[in-house]
Amino acid sequence: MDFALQYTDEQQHFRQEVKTWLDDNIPGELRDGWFPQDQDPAVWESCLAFRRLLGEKGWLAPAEPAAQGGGGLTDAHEIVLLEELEDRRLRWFLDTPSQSLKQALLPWINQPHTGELLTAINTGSVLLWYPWLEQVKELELGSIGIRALRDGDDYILSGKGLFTGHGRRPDYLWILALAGPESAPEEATAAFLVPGELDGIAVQTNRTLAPGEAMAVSFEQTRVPAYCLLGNDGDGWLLTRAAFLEEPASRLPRLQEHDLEALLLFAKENFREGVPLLDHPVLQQLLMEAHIESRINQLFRMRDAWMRSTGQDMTYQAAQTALLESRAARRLSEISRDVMGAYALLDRRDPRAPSSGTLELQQRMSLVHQSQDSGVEGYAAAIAQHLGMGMPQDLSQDISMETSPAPNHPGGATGKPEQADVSSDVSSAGPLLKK
Amino acid sequence: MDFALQYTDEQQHFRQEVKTWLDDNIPGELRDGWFPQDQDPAVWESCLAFRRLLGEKGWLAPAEPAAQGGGGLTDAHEIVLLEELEDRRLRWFLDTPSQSLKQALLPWINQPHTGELLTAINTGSVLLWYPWLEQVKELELGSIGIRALRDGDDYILSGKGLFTGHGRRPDYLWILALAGPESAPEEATAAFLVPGELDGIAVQTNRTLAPGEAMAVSFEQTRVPAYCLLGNDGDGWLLTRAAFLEEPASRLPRLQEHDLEALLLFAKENFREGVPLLDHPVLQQLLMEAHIESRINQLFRMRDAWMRSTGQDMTYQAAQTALLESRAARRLSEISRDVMGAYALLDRRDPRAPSSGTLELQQRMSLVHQSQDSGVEGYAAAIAQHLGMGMPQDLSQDISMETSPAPNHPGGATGKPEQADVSSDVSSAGPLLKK
Amino acid sequence: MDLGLNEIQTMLQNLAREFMETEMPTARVLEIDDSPSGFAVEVWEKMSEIGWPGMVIPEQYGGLGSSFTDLGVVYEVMGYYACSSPHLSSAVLASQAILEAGNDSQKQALLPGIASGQQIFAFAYTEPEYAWGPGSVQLQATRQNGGFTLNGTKLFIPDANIADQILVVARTASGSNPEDGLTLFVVPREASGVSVRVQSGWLGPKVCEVNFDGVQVADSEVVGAPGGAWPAVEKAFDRATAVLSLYMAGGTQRVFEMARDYSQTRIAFGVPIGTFQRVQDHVIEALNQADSAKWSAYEALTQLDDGSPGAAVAVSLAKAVASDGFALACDASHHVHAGIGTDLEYGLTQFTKRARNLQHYLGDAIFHKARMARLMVT
Amino acid sequence: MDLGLNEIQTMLQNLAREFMETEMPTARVLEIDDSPSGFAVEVWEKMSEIGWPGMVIPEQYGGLGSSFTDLGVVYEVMGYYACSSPHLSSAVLASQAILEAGNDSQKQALLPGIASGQQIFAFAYTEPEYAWGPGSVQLQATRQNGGFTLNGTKLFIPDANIADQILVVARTASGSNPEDGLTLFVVPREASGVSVRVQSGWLGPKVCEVNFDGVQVADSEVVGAPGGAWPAVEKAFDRATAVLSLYMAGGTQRVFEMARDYSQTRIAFGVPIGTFQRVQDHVIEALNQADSAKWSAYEALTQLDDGSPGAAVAVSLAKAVASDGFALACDASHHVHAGIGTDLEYGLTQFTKRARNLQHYLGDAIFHKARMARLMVT
Repeated sequence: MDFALQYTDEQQHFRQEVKTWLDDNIPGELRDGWFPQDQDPAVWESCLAFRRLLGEKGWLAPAEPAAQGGGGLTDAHEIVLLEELEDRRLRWFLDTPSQSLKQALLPWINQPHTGELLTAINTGSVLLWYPWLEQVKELELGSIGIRALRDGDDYILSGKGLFTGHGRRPDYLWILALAGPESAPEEATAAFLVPGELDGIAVQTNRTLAPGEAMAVSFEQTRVPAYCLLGNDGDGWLLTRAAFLEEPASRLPRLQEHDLEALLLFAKENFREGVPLLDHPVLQQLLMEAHIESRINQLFRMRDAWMRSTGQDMTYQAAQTALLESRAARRLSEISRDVMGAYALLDRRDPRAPSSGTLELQQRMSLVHQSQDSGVEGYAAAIAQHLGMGMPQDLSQDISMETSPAPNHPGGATGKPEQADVSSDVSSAGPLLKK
Repeated sequence: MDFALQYTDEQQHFRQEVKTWLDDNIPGELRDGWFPQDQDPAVWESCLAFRRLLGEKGWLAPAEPAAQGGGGLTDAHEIVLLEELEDRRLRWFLDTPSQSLKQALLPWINQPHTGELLTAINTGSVLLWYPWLEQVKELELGSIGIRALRDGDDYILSGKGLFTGHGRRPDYLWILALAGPESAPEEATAAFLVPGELDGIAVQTNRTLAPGEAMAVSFEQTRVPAYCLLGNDGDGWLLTRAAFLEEPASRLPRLQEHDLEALLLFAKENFREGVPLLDHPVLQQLLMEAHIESRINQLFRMRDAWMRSTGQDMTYQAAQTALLESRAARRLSEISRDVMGAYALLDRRDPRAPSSGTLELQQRMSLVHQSQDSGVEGYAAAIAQHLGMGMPQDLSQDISMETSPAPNHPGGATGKPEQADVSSDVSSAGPLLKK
Repeated sequence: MDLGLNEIQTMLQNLAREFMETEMPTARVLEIDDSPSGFAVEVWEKMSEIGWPGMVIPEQYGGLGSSFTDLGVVYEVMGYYACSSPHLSSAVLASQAILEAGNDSQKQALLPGIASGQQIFAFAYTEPEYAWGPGSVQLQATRQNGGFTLNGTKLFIPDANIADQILVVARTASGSNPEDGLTLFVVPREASGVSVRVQSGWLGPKVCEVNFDGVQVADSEVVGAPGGAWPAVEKAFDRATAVLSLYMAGGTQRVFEMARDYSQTRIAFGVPIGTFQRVQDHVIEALNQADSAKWSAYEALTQLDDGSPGAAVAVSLAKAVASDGFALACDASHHVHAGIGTDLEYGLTQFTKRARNLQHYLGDAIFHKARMARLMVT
Repeated sequence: MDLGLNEIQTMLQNLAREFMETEMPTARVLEIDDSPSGFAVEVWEKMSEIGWPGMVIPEQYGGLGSSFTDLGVVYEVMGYYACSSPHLSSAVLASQAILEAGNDSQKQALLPGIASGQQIFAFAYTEPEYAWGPGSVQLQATRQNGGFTLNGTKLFIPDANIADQILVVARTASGSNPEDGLTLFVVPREASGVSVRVQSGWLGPKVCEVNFDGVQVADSEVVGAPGGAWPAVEKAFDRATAVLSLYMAGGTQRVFEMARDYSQTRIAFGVPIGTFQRVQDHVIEALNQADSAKWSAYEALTQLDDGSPGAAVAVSLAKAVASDGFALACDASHHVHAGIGTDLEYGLTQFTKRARNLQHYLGDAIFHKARMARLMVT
């Protein structure tokens, strides 16, 4: 056994190249790390600019072919890039599920419009927003707030939905809409890729714990040309879901090591009654607990990577890793408060905020991410399913419990799949789709 | 508001009487407290003798009329008796659910056989065993291991079941048996009250974490006269359940204050690196946590008593109290191990066992009692039901979620109810019974 | 034993509920939190009209002379509505410290203003080395010019930005016992050398950094004997902590109710999500925390009212329960609500941020458990 | 990075599984636990035949010179079957302490007997003031008659009742640093003045009280330099703790599997109870603890094998995880099993009592977290 990450000389060489490039190109405002959840219009402009620079290098889509605007990097090189961005607390630039969404777009890559768009997304020249996760995890027709009515060759969209993505206004929106009001759920939806500047689209000021996470967008009689429809009428949920078929722990888990480091640093540098907090026996126990959870998360990620790289069957593991990361984040937020007291709540705007307020952000984000593991469906349900402890028969017919692994890029990065292939691939993915 | 328990002069006078009597009559082996779970044949003989003495005083059934072998005490006096027994760690003499079972017997009190039996139970001259709780909480025909076949006027019992009760061999067994193999669940069972000395009844050596808690009894072609049948064929589960209709937190909750006191005493008297364990900051936190949970339990019991005594509607409260007591017991067992280390596992036979091994017993008993709050049904399910968060429709039809409060002694301690009254009372108790 | 409210308390509870229902709808709470001052002056004036600032001030000083349990009834309702006000700072912490430490002329001079709500006091205790033990007070007050000069920083001080006066706990002497040498000073917020900055964060009600740069205080503004303030401060802390615990219990009850109600109405897969056991467990967690906080806080209040020797332990127990419980209940409620719960306008987050802020205020669970152990052994 | 077993380890694992499947069925574990000695001599002889007692003893002293990871593979399987043996006491703790502290003639004299399984050593460290830091060793060894005299009590000592020799950690000097002054003595169990009593409790494998009443030990029976034993003891502890953690991980895996299997087969209300979310959560808790314990223990073992400077932290991390995790997983598994789980013959309780006993052995989670903090800061 060997738990060490070993890098090849080539990787280390590439690391140097990445370091140099990042040092040269990261704007000043982002040098201490920054998160889109701390939205600030001025800084966001810098982000967009840096995002375009990343895109030009192909580093927004590091592992995709250069011909499609990607970086053409191997997985080994991609890891180095991710690590370096993570070190600078900027990995979120590559964190959006647009990776997965692009997979869903791939079947249409031969359509000129889609192919161009994919390249544009990869290179960062357009911003794509997509439906807020909660909505697409469960098919809840009642929770889809947007309706699409056919009107000649066009569709008319109206209603309101939650979206996620970077920036303050998208170039394109991936929209999941109700198309056939009275038909069966799996035939009732349509997916669209719609330019953000169409008439009747309004991004509403969103007021949530994590401003960059979920944006409300309203559609008022927005006329959408038919070519914006993805696939066929009725494929909407299937396609949208396909974009999320990856196991909950994606290739890019949210690492918390930095938050833990900031907390440990605070505990070393701050005192209570003359003693560093880290030497306070009770706080010490809590800090070590946080350290242990962080290390377990790392070990589980290693295990998952090792299983994937050696072609072993992943069953419950990815969901387990995600579950423990979510819980560890919540626990870290508790421990931060125990150790730091009120300091844990100071945000980056306060001059006395430790580590630029990163732990205040962690307070909010751990709550936001926790919502992805609801009591209704979530990581625990996925694990139970993998362990053979599914829902009672009569409920499981109504509940989609996704168990199939993500289909790899349909057709892969080089192939050009027939659309029919992909559809059959996708439709075999879950019990709900078969119903 | 007033959280103090105030005693009347009369109560305090009675307390003195109880103290004196107990000091005079408790056998030497029981003076440090003793639990039937630590079975030891020799000590058990002393217990039986003391039990008979209590019975002669009417104190095994303190609140029941003297004419039926009870003590004829008021509730206020009963509390004093319970407190004094608890102080001597002997309250378990009054802890068996035979109180509830007696309620189920009451409808038959006019039948000479049953009336005598009730008095005999009250006075401690007979020992009654009853079905192990898990079996009667859920109607699981598959889990009923005893069959009753009609044979002329008699029944023939065969199979094996788990029972609970005091002692090593019962005078009578309350038996729940499958009577009509193919009929609907609620008609398939019969209840019997059977003398323990009948042919073919064998008490098997039981090997569980809590030896006195569940005893396996086998029946080999045991011939039972028809008069042993309680109620009618098919009433078995209904009657047995009626004996358990009380809310999970009975009037006699298991108090853990003594275990906590033993733990705090250990923490004061034992040292690590020259410092009492109680002053070790980490252990101190844990001990205070245990203290807090114990106090919350007391407050909840007070609340429940106050609500009952003022005639308020109890909804989720009793189940909540029971849930928190069960959790606090498990947590106390964890904290005991953290504070005492290996000492927490020494039983009363070891000369180095702190507090006569009471905390080792607590380790085992907390696990045993936890089983009464299974993931399938238990206190949490009862609370959820009371909060209006029941099971999905399709499951709730199959699952009995008991919500009605316990019917008070049908007819009360003085009245002599018609059997028909009681049956209708019982059958209105739960949805399952109505099905 | 009688755990019911008496007639006066029932009236107080009804009045408080009506008041809050009118004055503190969710949108208003958000609006106040978002305002630069975090202070709703008109709400404070209405509170003052009905006498709340004077509740635990004796009648001879212009107050109502209510019991702490009476005040707790009001605080439970305030917590249920996430009401922000300078009541705790001014009408409890400051009033009780002055009541315990001040001489009669100081009480006559200061308490009626507090009781009427006309004068608002902040209570400045914590410092950059954030902690609640007496040893954490290091702000120096040195004898100078026939009075004292204050130099140093107070941090995380509620209501300092809107207070008329700041009651400052400062150190006039250092010795082996950190409880000795603490002194109470009344300092006008507008005094020369005082600067107040509202801190930024996920804090709910505003807290402030207060800097004292050579602030001159006359001897007459020293409340009680120099160096001997700790017993009065500790008494004020106990009383404030007990009512605060009930405020937190009220908030906990609210987030429980929100979770329960949402679980009954939100449909997933054709059934209310409350039928899922994992959802139930989150709701039950919130309920258990709410009831635990409520009863332990009321017990502490009755012990304070009775002058029971166990009151301090009961207070620390109540705050330990409320500190952890309110935050846990909020987490549980967020779990039930998922995405919608993170929407600021939905109304859950104002409780969450209060829970996390108040978790530490007047000492967190670790602090109070250690205090309990100390008090129980001695 | 490669988290797979190598060829030898796979062979070891298969062999261990076959061995345990044959020798350690549930009924046999119960029988051994219930026997007065708690020792299955014929199982030990078979273990010895296949060389397990000598695994981490160098070949030059009659052992196999396997890696600690290799041994961990075997321990994981032993834990899965709740196998009791004096292996940890004799073949790890004693062998490694002698290997680190002893001179060559002592190693030549003692290790081959341990490696062959012919000589069984107990390792006597803890005392009535039960703790695992060096300061807790207070048993006095005083210079006398050209040797040492031991007086005092060791408590909770596994295998002392069946050992041939007891390796005793005693104090020959007291100073400001508790690590100084500790000395290792080899004492035959039958030596004059030694008395051994098997303790009574819910303990699983037997532990003993060992009394030393004026026991004479010759200088030749002192292992290593008098007063300087701590570094060797600490190394032996780290190695034993790492393999013990994997034993506990194996047990955790077993109680998870029992819970999972039971939840799939036990029917309530017409469905397997595993379809209930509360039951699922208990099973998942056990699974998470099993995987956490396993991977953290294997990481610690590889670090020990590599001589990594972070090994001690990794070992303490692994034991902290295993200590709490095994006990939690047992509680969770009991929750799933309800009544049947408390039946001794069902097979769950032997894991539960081992979990609770081993939770403390070689230090509990509190001890190891404090140790981690100490090691990480320096």
